[in-house]
Amino acid sequence: MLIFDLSRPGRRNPAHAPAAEASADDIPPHLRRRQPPALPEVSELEAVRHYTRLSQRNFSIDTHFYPLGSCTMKYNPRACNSLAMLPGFLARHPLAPEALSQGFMACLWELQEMLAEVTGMAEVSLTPAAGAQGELAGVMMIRAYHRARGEEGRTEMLVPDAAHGTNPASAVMAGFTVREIPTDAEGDVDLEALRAAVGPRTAGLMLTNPSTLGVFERRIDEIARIVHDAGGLLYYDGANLNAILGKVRPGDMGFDVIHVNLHKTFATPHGGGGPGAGPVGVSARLAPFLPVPMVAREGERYRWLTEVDRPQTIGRLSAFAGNAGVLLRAYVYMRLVGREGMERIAEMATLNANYLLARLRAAGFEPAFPGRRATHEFILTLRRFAKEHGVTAMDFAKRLLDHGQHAPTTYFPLLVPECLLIEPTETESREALDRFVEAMAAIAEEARTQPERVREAPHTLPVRRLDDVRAARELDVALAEG
Amino acid sequence: MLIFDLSRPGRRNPAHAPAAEASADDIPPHLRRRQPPALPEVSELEAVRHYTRLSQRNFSIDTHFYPLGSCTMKYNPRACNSLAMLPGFLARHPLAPEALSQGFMACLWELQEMLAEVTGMAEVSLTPAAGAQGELAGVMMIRAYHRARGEEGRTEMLVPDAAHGTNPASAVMAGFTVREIPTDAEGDVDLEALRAAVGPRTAGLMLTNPSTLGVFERRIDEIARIVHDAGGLLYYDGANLNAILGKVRPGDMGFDVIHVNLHKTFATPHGGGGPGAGPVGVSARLAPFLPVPMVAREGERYRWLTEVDRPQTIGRLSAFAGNAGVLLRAYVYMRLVGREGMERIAEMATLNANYLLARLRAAGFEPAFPGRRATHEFILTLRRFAKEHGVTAMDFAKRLLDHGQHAPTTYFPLLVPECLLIEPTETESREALDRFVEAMAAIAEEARTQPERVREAPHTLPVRRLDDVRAARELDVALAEG
Amino acid sequence: MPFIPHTEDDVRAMLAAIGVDSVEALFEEVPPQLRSRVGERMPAAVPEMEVARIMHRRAAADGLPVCFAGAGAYDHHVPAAVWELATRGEFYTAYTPYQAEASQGTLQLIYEYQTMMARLTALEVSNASLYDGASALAEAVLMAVRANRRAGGRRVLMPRTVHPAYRATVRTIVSPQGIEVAELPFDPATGVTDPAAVEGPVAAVVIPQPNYFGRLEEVDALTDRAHAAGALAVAVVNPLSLGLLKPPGAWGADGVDIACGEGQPLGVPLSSGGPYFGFLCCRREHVRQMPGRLVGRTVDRDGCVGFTLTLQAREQHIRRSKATSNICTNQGLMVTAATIHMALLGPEGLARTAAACHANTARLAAALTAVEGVERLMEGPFFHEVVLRLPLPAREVLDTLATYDLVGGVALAGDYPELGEGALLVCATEKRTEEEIGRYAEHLGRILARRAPPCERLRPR
Amino acid sequence: MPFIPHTEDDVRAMLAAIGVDSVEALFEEVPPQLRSRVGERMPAAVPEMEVARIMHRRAAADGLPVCFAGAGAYDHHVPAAVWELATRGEFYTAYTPYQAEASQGTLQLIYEYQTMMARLTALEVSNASLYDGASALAEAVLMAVRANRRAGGRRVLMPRTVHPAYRATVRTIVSPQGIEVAELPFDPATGVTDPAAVEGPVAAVVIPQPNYFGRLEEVDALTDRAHAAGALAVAVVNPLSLGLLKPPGAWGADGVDIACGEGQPLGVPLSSGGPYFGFLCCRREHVRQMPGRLVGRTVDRDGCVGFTLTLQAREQHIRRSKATSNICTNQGLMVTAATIHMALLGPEGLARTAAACHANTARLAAALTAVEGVERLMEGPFFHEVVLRLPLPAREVLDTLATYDLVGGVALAGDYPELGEGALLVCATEKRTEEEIGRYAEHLGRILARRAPPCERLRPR
Repeated sequence: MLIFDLSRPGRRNPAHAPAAEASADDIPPHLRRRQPPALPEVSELEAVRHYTRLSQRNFSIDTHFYPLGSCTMKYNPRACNSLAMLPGFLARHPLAPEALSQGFMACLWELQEMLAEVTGMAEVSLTPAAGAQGELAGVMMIRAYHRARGEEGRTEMLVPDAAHGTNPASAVMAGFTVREIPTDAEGDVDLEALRAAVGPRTAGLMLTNPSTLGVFERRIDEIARIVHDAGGLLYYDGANLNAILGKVRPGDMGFDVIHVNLHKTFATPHGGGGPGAGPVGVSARLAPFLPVPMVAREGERYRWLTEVDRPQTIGRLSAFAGNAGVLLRAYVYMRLVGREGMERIAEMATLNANYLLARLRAAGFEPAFPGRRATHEFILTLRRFAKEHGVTAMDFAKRLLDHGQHAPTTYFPLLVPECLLIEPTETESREALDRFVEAMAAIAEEARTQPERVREAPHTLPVRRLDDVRAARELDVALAEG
Repeated sequence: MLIFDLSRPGRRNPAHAPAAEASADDIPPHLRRRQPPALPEVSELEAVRHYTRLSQRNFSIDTHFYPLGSCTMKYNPRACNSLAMLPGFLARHPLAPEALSQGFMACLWELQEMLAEVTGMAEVSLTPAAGAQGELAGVMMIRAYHRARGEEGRTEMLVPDAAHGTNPASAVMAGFTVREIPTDAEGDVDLEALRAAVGPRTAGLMLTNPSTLGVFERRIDEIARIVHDAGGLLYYDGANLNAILGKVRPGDMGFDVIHVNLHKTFATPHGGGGPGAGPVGVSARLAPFLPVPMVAREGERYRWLTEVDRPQTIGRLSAFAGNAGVLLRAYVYMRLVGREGMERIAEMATLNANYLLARLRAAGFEPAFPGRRATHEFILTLRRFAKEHGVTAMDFAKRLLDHGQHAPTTYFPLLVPECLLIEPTETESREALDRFVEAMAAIAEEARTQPERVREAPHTLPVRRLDDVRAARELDVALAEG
Repeated sequence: MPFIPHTEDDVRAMLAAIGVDSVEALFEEVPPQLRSRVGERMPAAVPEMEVARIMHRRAAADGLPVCFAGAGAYDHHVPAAVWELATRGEFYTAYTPYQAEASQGTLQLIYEYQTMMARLTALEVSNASLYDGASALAEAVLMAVRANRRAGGRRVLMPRTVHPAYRATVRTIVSPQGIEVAELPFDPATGVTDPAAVEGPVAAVVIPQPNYFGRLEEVDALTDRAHAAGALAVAVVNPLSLGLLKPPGAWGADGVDIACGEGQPLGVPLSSGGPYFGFLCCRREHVRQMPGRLVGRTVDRDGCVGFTLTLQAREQHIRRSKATSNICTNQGLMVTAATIHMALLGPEGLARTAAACHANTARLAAALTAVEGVERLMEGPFFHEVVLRLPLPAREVLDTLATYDLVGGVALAGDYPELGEGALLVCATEKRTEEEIGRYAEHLGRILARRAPPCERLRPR
Repeated sequence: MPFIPHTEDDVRAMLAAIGVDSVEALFEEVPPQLRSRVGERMPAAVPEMEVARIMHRRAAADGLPVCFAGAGAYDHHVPAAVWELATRGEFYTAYTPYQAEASQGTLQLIYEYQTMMARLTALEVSNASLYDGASALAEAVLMAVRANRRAGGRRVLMPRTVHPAYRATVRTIVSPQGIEVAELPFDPATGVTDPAAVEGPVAAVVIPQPNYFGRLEEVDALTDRAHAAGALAVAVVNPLSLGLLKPPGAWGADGVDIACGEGQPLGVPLSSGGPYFGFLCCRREHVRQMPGRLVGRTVDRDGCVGFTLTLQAREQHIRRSKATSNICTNQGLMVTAATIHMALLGPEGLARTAAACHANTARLAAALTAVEGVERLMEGPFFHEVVLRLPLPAREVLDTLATYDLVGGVALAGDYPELGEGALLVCATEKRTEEEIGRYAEHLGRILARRAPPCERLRPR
């Protein structure tokens, strides 16, 4: 039932309308609306009941194990939410004078410092609203850097074929052409291909390390040397930062730019698709180009840094200072976890992934990179199930839902056939991992004995498998009026 | 799965323990605990996930229609919760100096005033923690009143046989003996029996009006006269106040004492069984006996009234000032609804009940009092279904759960066979009532055609019908250790 | 009208279905001479925006003072997760779980709560909660008198070291039933009850631990003396203290019979004194005398485990005038919070919190008694709360401290004139910092020295 | 360690299952010379209690000033129910609904949102949100250029009456793609754009309503001129205003092609500027050029209605470098809030709120221009925001007002030097009271008269 189905003309919530009838007669008639917009007219109880019940039709971290590779679905501490939503923070206008903003700005400044420390970067700007916007800011800084040095000819961004789709998309948005670099059989960047690709057109290389294949790029030193020697810069996609927190810092690996997904590594909520936050950190030579605003500390006072202070900035990415509320949540999380906790996160995330891999292997599943150590995530390929039983990775994914387990990431990275990318995160217990193994083993058995049952999954959710083709073909993205 | 099943020795939540190890070595060993208590040891995520999922195993107003007679399960506005939980209110110590309490006390004083107004009473004390405690306070004031006048012989409390169980129980706790007054065939108090019962031992009469039979006691004037003439006082059980808000005030009907269930009429949450709040209001002659503390206003300042100010008080009912947070929620609710809203509540609650009754009658159900106008609730008797199909009121109740409708109150009042006491409240829409009628009609049809299906209900809930006999016989009220 | 969904069309159609022509006609059975309207003491409706403004202003007006008061209500850390979960609609707006199949969430939670409380107190049975600590003690006394009807008569011993408001509440509630509450004195030098003062015949002996002064009573001896006198032993305890202190079920040779107390330290914010919750635990043999709700584990018709309210025959809605108590509502939502709170803290978190409170109070006592003229009033071991003597009336000092946004404790002279006007009960929970303790000592020093205050006060007096 | 469940036993057993003897061994593929530790700029862990203290203190330090600033972020009433529901774990901690069957809650809600936004703007399609209003405008410009590639080239007209930060964001985001953003001037006397200035060839014309100054543009003429020039018309609107103002889909003869804007007025608190959400709506013919997620209604294998992400082939995770945008994350939680907010307000609530804001701002303008030396700067109709000229530099006046806990508006001179140092943009939403407006006028009068301030300021300057 849609909220519109509950609507009745004239149903009202007077508690949410100003008491006095106000006039807007001074607005000329030709600029006014003729018909009120057909929004739902429901009582507060109906709305509360409708959206409470809708919420119950979701899986979420708070209800289910969520081993979604590359997404770092870890526990989102509730303190981060309640403290970021204190009245004083919610009420602050983004353009309030600095004198009325020192508490908020102190949090931002400290967050800049903490992120710079854990990434090994010189400076951090918090303004990008999400990972992809952080990427865009990052590659735009690379562009601005080369231009500032008169190297307008560096127009090519190198991207491994295993990269997240946002990498090439961001590079294109920043005006680069994209050149793909292949991956070798062990999951590392093909160094020969890289050497062949670099040159005077090279602006930089975008890399995730550990890569999206769930392995650590072992020759990162060599890669950095090749790219830097060719005059390019190294971009670090922070999507997998959780794997190496406190163990090795992107700055120490030679990266010049990094974006950090606060909604992954630093536990801010995914919210059903956002908001995230994608702060960018840079080495000293790129600092002049960071997007504004940023926060500076001068003695005991904090002040905003704008275009005036940073004339070479790539500019603004949103109307105000990015997703402030997300930043506050990450700030709380980082304070709770602290210096030592950072390292422990990487350790236990890696332990969980390797344990889960070991147990799934023992249960007969095939790793995509059997010779490699898993990082915080790993890939299984189900090609044998697909071939022998006609049961695909998608079928496994859907059947897992029936077992009360969210599906891993499927069909990504694209270069591994029938793959599941599995990331348990450090916040899951060993028992939770064991239950996942049991479910996978049960589905494998079912695939052999009753493959139809798996192919037709899910069976126990609010809906059965949905017709995506019809959704795209008979596009229905808004309820017709009337 | 119990939270204890998730427990593992040594699992910790250091975010919730003070950082520094503190010593308590000065406490003598013979006064110290030897073994730590076997509380669960789980991670924060495990606890959040466990209790989130448990919550989903409940019906609640926020998810279901709840036509529970005599319980007034109306919408609990979320503003009442969020405003009562502002940091300044949560942080206030109950014994904080008055100088640091004026904001809180202003709310209480205004709530006293508002409750006095809507009940037609002279003064109100907010301290009783629930309806039953309000009743106890009420009958104790009646006792204190008679004693203050030297009438120790008034030891008998009259209670109609249809009364809530708390009425006689409270009277006994206050040291009275209870004498039941029968109800006549039309649902009114049997006046002859009342006349016969009153006398010099009469302390008072406890009455709910409208009564628990869902009808208005039409001869309340006469009842008041009989009791008062005999030297007794009239107690008003506020459980059904929602029916008459703004239409007729208990004080105007001649009642001397009233308790109000804020968690019914004034929309504070039931919370799975409490907390409630049961303020008591009294006419002027009983005012000296009100329980303390209360709030007085003197000029612009508020101050506490205690035993010092009210030497004849019946005393204290709890350590501090009752369920303050519930009082704040009711305060917010009453301000939102306002003077005119009070009357509208009674009107729409009554309209909903009469509409539902009319439609259920049309669907073939039998009202317990067919000649009477329903108030905010009404009673059906399912004796015909029990007799003809072996399907009881309890079976109907359980089968309603399968239809996503909470069951009405069953088997209360005790004097109507196979009864359902149905109270829709004013916050439910006509469509919600129609869906209930459809469900009832469907069950009636099923009772005729597949009675087993009804008798074995529920079928779609987390558990099927539970074995209450075994629960009482093989009493298991705490998990054994180890 | 807020929260009322009815449109004019709805009202018309519904009246037609009923067969009347106006809403007013539905009130035809109400005698006209009784009809009235709500008057001016009830203000007109205001929108949520306006109520929010009022409440924000009032909450801010009462501020966030630093709290050194205890006396039965303690400023503990409550994990954010506790109330984010407890206020979920499915907990917050559910009714009493009479329809068990539709209430397994609440019922299982209460079963977990009962288990936790039984383990904390080392007794076998816990009910599903009562209103608060004071009324729980009253119910415990009534229960003990019922359970011990033959042996003990209707006399109960109550140490004066029990919280004064608890004693007042017990008086209010039990006196109409002809129960005599005899008070046991304490030694002002030590602030504890002499076990030798316990003498029969008596139905029950109340034993507080820690007592109102924060002092630790000799609970083993008191329990044994109570039993020797034919009485039931009724413990009244701070549940947080049970992370460290011997549980009532292990006091003396046989343990107490009943334990009760205030649940507020287990995840309930101070919030002006309520809603809190009373807990009540007992030995299994007394379960049928227990007031209040009780959840049992059972099976459904398929043999699957489920939970249900049980032994309802004790309760007023079944037994009416013969019930164990008139209690109906419990404090379900607070129990929800407390259960989540205990699950998050675990045994170690509870013990560490208790130890930190205790150590902080020791630090506070040291800092304040370093101020000239301030001294500890009662010798001997304590838990997380101590009595000091100030050289000025405590009430006045507290009023002055309030102007610096400090709640400095609770003055005792009103309830215990024998302790003198200077007697002050103070407490520093795990939340109090060195800096806050230092600030208190500094202000106290200045006040006692009657030095000029700093340039401006935070609040007008 | 917080939020990590592993006991020592767990770690041992898990290492054994892996077949290594230490956690360190799991990092064997990381070159040793790169290993490092986190240093001192990252502080040690503190418990939640301590972080809570810090955050409470900082939030209180920034206070709850009375807000007369707008400029793209508005202090509206948000019903309590909105965030009590939006922060339910099932919404708050869910991932992007790629697994549709396990995400019907979020997916249906987004479908409802898309419907509401389409109705509000009178266009056919809405996406599932973008980051904020400014970046949504940038995406709208990119989209328009793509959709109008043949006719329009890469030139876009942007009135200077568009929010300066929006223009800056558009510049940042679109300039690398070689798109030329040409600015259209405004008449300082009226503060609006002259439709005659719109001339082709041009790919798109941006049309703000109300504009940054609160002034109402002649949107019909602008839209028609844009279309006449072969351009797509891109509206940037305040969604709350659409309760009263003509929706972009109805502007001019044919309506605009794309509408976007800042969703914050629909239930999102001010919260320092984010997270907010950008909305983006368009005519159906442009849907394949739309960036961001889109939810469609479909059926499952039993024919039952369900919801799923659709047209994913536009997106980066499928199309990579050829995607319509690099955008991945949207602002799902804010959309959740906005959807609930719109459901609670309904059409009448939205219209009444818009009217109340407008009337309040008129009252504010009257009160402030009654102060000597203050005048309105731009003639003509406005919506809920106006520009005033002060006889002193606005920036200085605002700093002084801040000491009285007033956010007095936004100074314009930095972005619009031509308006003079005294130009001030003010706004009074439906939350502002007569008393607050009066207080502002009083303080302003005193400041401008350079009279002595009242005895003490709330805050040090």
